[in-house]
Amino acid sequence: MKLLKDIKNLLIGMRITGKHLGRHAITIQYPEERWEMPERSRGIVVLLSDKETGDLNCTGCLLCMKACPSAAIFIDAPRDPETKKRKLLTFTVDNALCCFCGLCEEACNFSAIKMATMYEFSEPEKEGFLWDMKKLQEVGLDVDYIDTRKKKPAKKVPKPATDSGTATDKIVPDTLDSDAKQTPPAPEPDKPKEDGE
Amino acid sequence: MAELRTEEFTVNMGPHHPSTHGVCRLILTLSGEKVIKIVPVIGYLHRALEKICENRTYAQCIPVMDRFEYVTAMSCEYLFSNAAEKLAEIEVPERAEYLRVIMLELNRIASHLIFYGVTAMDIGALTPFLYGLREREGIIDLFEMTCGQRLTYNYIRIGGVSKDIPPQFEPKCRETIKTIREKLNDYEGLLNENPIWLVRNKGIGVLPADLGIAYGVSGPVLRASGVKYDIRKDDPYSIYDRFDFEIPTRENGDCYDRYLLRLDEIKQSLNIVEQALDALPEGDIKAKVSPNFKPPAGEVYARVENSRGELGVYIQSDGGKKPLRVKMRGGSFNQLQVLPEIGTDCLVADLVAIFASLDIILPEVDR
Amino acid sequence: MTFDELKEYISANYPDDMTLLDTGRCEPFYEVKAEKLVAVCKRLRDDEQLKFDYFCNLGGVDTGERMEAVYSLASYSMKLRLDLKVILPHENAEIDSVQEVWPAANWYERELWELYGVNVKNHNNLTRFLLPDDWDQGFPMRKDWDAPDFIRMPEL
Amino acid sequence: MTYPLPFGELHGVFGWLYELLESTGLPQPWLDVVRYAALGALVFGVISLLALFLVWWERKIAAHIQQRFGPMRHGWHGWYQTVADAVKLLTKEDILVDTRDKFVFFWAPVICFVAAFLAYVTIPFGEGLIVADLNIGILYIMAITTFTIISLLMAGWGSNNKYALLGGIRSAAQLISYEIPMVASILVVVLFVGSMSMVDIVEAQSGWITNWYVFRVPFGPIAFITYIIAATAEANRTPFDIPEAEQELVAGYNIEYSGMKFAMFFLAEFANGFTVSAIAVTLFFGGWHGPFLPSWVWFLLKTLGVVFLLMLFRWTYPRLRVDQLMEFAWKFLVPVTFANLILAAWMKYAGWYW
Repeated sequence: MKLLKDIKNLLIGMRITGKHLGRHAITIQYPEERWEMPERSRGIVVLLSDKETGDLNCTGCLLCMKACPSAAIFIDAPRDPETKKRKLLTFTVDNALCCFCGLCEEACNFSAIKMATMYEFSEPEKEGFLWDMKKLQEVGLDVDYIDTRKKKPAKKVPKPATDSGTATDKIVPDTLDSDAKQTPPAPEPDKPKEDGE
Repeated sequence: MAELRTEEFTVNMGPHHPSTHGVCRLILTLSGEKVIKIVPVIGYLHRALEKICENRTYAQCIPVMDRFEYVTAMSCEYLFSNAAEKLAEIEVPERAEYLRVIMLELNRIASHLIFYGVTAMDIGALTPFLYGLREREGIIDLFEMTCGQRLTYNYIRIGGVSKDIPPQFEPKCRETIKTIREKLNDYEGLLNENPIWLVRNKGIGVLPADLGIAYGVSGPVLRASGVKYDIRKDDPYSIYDRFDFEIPTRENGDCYDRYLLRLDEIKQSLNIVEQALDALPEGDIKAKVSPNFKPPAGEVYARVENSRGELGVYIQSDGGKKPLRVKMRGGSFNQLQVLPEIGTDCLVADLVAIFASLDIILPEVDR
Repeated sequence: MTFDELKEYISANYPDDMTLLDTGRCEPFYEVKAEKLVAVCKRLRDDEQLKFDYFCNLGGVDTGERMEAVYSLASYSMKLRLDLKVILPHENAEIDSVQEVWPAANWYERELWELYGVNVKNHNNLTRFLLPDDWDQGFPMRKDWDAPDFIRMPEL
Repeated sequence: MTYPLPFGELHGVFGWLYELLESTGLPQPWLDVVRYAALGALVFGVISLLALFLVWWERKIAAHIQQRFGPMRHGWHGWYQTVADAVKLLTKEDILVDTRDKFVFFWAPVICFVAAFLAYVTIPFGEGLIVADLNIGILYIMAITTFTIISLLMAGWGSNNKYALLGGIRSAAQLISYEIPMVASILVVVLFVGSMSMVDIVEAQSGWITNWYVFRVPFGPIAFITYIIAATAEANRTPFDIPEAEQELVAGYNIEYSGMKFAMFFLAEFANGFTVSAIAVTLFFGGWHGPFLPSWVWFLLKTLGVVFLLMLFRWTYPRLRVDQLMEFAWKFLVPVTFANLILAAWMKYAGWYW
């Protein structure tokens, strides 16, 4: 009887594989078809530009550089001795070092750096992974984002207690939310920016 | 007539061998096909993760943790966050804890699905591998939807989780659970009672409970030997004490029991995810943690139950923003250590089956 | 047995062998003298009330001035956790192998020897295993270790 | 003087070619040489094409069982993918191991390929479509396919690689063991036909489908099942693919082969798979017999059906261990096939069956 049971189980196995034979493939033909990446997908690092002026949002505050766990970001932004403001000279990302953790994006308070959903950036040479400011900006031009910057350099507001929901680590004052609320044209920062695919 | 001279010979199984799950090298002494001696040689994947962690701030350590055991990266993240929270005595919001449990359990299922496929492949059935990975894809999609990455999530942070789940997560998650429940029938039909599968796995690589205890084996491998020890129940972390689930155990401790036990665990984990989804409260997802997170000086050993046994981390802090020492402990380390004990005196083919059933993942061993 | 009970039990039964350290916030950390280590471990394992039969982890620590070996123990049946710490000198540190108590310690001790240069006495197989066989650049987990191609994170 | 032409329904085309050849006025021995050379080339072409097709087909079937696409790039659903692969293998560098046994290493793939190739000589692809209708046809095939064992053993030995040696030895043990139940299953049919000629065997199954030996209850189905199990082992396919078990022996006997030498092993393996299926069709499924369609179409359809069965086995089942494989052959298959043979012989003797 064990023999019959074994044969039955062998046939069950064949039935399962045979059943799948008629089904459509779940894979896709990659270069012709692509998955639609979810909005939160962390691909290549890009620099974002202001939608109106076209300038980089980056202020050269070095927060992303400090947050990067693999030292893939290099920024040169010396302080202007007179105005005490930083001037962004170089912003280089070594994509070969990048580990796509998204910490830079979370560290940024100025909507200046983002991990776009792009994932195709292979290069024949290692040097090709070194993206300078221009390239980063170019790639980031058509990346959609929600601007959470302060419109004006606002006065220092004491820490609001209501920093919830968006769990981004912020070093520089947690004033963004409250500030954004005060300036009507800015989009709602509380709205989760990753709504759906 | 002179007697035939026989000779033992040495075979290098690995580092590049299809069934060593990475780059493990086993130096086998064979007599014919029979394995007489096994010497595991590891270190091919040694990336000095512990040294790397010593060089990074606590927040930066978490992406490194993803690389420690990338099949269940969530539990590594959780582990490190948990240890850091213990050091700094941070209270994690309720919702974050629930989200963590959902992710941990989904990741456990994903890991066991890989185990299902890989074990079947090592024993020669190639199709289950694709089936296992197909369902895992659903889970990975959920992760990607939530945190943006498919393998190195960097989702669970010190003090909570990085992002709230998107609105479409819950329906999709329930759908995935339903699919996996359905597909489990296929899995079981393909292998569970298959006579070839039975003869290849039953009674092979028996790990007696006392040997497992002596070698510090934990997780499904030990539970298949009949020791009911699961950190989720016995040393509860997070909010596991709120869920109603069972710790499946098996008696024989052979490859077949280890295989069945993991399928049972998938079912239990599905239950936990469902309960967590039902009870998911509203609220904050992250406690206030400064980016210049500096825990007070001290030390802690935290541990979680992941799909390969106890995953532990020992952190010593000197009060600075970088840990003084991070020592990681993975279940695979001890399971590979016990392999020479249970793998000798069997055939090469059995060794492959045993290796697969221990579910060893080499980055965890080599770190 | 809760942690407080465990602490009481240990202070009652192991007064000379184990000293409670203040550092542990969650589980008790105890200091054990290097020369008493194996005896204490054996007692801990065979103690009917404790049964520390599960060797979780052994990690070396280089604090800069001294070496530490931290043994994390647990008990399968009693569901307990305990950490032992052995403080060693920075140079020429030596420690006894606890392999006879827990065979699981074998590889952990090899690692301790290999990465920290702590000599483990009575170990049956003290050979390289994480590092390449021909490694000659010292003990990489030590704080003062340096090598030409070792790049530290830039300090910012 | 007329020669029997092995072209059956295709007589028109090939007959014309042959008349053209005769008209050149060459002496008879030379004509024979040319004729057999041409036939050899034809068989070679057929076997290569079939093997290429089978490789593609297997990949497609595997892919669809696993819900993938499989090859899709070259032509419609990648139909000439295997041609591209073969060309790639042809042009690849032939990597040689220094410590190989040069003679043995070189000749192993050749013997393997030639053995697979020679077996096609007596396979009746259609009515009259047979190169040589030997009166010991089936015996000849059994004898020729056994050469494969020698070649695999040679490959294992000549590679000077421990995995290859294990693979070669495994294959020798396996093929020799499974030869016995295979022959015993075939003998059941031979016993009833009373001839070993492939054509006679097929002719004996003409008429209704009930004449197929697979439907001669009870010995027919049993013989078929035991045959198909043994044939799977003979063709080195999962669940009996231990000689090249890639998870254990990496690639078994052909671990050190690359380029064209590997391609020869590879094609020979698929050619063998086709051979055993063709024998199964000839013995149990009435060969080329079938209504409406030309005989060779029927033959190919039936054979591909059996090949499909082998593929389904391969992509469903795990692999047996080497000792379990032996145990299965000697403790189960051999007694069953011999009991079946005795049963069939007794029935034949008692006259219960025609």
